[in-house]
Amino acid sequence: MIDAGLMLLDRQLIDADGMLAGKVDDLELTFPEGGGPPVVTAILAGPGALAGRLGGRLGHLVEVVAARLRHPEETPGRISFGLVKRIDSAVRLSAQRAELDTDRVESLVRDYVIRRIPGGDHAPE
Amino acid sequence: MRKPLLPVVPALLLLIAVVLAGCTGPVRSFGVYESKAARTAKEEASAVENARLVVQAATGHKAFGRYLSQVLTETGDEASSIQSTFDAIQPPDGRSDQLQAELDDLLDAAATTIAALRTAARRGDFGAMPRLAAPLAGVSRKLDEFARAHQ
Amino acid sequence: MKKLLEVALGILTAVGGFVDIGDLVAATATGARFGLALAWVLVLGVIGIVIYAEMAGRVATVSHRPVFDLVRERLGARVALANLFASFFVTLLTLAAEIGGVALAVELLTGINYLLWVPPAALLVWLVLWRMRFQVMENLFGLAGLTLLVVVVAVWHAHPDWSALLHGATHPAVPMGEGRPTYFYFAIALLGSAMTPYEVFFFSSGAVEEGWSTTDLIVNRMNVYLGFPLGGALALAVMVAATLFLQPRGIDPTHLSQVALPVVLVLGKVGLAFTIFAFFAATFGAALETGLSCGYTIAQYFGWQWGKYVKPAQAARFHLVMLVSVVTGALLILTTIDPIKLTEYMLVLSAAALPLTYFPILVVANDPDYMGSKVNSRISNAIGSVLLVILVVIMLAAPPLMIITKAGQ
Amino acid sequence: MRLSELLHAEVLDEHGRSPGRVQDVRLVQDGPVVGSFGAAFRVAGLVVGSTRTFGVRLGYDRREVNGPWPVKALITYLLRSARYVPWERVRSIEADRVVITGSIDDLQPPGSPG
Repeated sequence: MIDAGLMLLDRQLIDADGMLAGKVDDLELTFPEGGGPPVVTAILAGPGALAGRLGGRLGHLVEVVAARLRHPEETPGRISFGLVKRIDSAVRLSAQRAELDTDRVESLVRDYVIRRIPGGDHAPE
Repeated sequence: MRKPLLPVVPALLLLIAVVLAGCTGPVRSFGVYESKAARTAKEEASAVENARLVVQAATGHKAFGRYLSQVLTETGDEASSIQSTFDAIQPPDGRSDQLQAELDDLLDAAATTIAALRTAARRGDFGAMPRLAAPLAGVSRKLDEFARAHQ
Repeated sequence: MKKLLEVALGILTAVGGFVDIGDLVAATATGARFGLALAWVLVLGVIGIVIYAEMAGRVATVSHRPVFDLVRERLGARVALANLFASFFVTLLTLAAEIGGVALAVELLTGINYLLWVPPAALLVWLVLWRMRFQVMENLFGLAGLTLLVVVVAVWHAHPDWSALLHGATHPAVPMGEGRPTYFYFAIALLGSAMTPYEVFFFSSGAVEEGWSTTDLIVNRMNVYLGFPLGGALALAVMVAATLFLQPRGIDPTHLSQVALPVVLVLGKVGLAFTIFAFFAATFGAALETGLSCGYTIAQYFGWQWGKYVKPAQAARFHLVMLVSVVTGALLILTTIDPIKLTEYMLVLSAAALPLTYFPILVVANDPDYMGSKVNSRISNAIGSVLLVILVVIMLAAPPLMIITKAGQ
Repeated sequence: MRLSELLHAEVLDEHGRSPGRVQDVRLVQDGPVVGSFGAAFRVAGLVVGSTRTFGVRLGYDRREVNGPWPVKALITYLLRSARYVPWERVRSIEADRVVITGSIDDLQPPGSPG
């Protein structure tokens, strides 16, 4: 058994290549169809998920910003729990971060800012 | 339901604002004016002593001219800022007027001498600096006495 | 043999990287106003940074989790966000002060107004953050910072009365004309200079950047136990120099040039050249460390990819934060705010923010889930706890003291 | 439902008495198999108590974090009233409120999840 707050929430997500891919901002719980206790079906990550944790005016502000950064019909960044490989001091995933829908803001910044500055695509020397 | 998030940033900004705003304010009594004058004298003494130390470095050919004129410019700017801050305070009574006159003489003497030193340093005339700086010893001593007398 | 060289290099860069604009300003100001009556605070500050940097380095090495990652995990999203605001704000102020310091150092060299040097200094800082490898950067500026040894040489050559200095340091008393609140206000600033929060952000993230493993724990210990105290000795030398040359004349330093004055008087032009170079190296190195720390704190809170061990395109938001931070820091200095005054405020705020960073480190360093058998020893815990109590007292005392003393006037 | 909707929710028993708010959610790995992870986590119960302390997430109460002892002693004291509610006793979940069956008097301390 584990306590979600103590051992899962706010942990670092690491993708299949060892790249950092966000935090466990919240968990999605689903009630099974046949009844019984809820099951953890997904990790929610990104500002849309974080906003719910913060609550209050600040949480609302984060939510508004997050909503601008994604398609309005979509729920916050969701990573199916089936992609989790291992849980230790971080949560290790079996997918690459580019495949996750939590990677959108990072790729926006990468494509529109960082790649446009000379040297952005080269390792430091 | 939950407590609002600690207002850390506004609190810090407010704190800085309070500190900055606390620098000046209206002066209503001789006592307050006197302590401001003493503080001014102490600050000016610090600037004067700094100038004397720079002259000591200059006479020993211990520093580049650029550095010397740089430090003397800073010291001169500081002396004039000290004086203008002090002069901006209205003396509340007759005794304060007297105090102001006494201290202003010293501040003027210091400012004139430091300005002359600054000019000499800019021209590279380091030989003349000990002679130009001669009055500073007396000014410094008097500022010190003034600060002690009115503490 | 290679390991030995590595350890030696680590120690040297730790020494050279210790001093920054905060140490220069705080050590000179306290030396000039209080002599060595506050030397004990510097010793306390060095003990504090040694204990907590060792913990942070050990945690990062064993669990591969840097400090702000753990702050979020241990304090939760909400409290950690308040912490992030405070820590980032203080680190950004420090970055601004360091950029100001770089510009002032160049002004001393060229005689051209420092404000003109702020944009090029900021650009250069950003370029190094953008393009230079972490290890090259750390070694280059760490070693360059060693030139501050010139102050030690100057103190030595001044032939001071060592027993009088020792007596002043071991019998601390508030000098005539200074109030007790001012004494404690400067004590806090001096403590803040030795233990700025960014140092542990940088140190723990650096351990991950360099890919330390448990075999490097010895390197961590040596860096910290030898490097930081020797770095503290450089700061002490600056304080002694101010005690010898500025305090007897009642000079209250307000400019970076006055920090150099004692060295000039003893060693002349060569000393001056070394000192200006040392100012440049120390402030530039610290500008890099604080710039990185701005990126580290935010990226680690949100879990974004960070670090210079990957291409900028692979850590896009991390690099964006650093870019924005450097620009903001430069703009802050360009408002013509006095960089030295800014440094003094920054130091007190740094000291006040320390428990926010140090408490989570202390807790995680005791957590066997992260640390296995490498949890804190009793001694680390004892010293760490005592320091934490002191830091909490300081956090509560700093704001009222700042108001009572009008920021140490 | 999101986990955060449970966290901080007030817990009430049949008599309207409250042992506090939800501090944490205990999970057990015996749900249906999901992807490469294996059996999914299923909610086993709620850790309930005061959430007005910063000590909830530090691990002094429910894990083997033992030092420094003054911190351990303080946090353990602050969290002494924490209780464990097995999921079987949860009757309904409303906005910011969880109603449980029975009385709060027979709730046990949470202990360690491991």
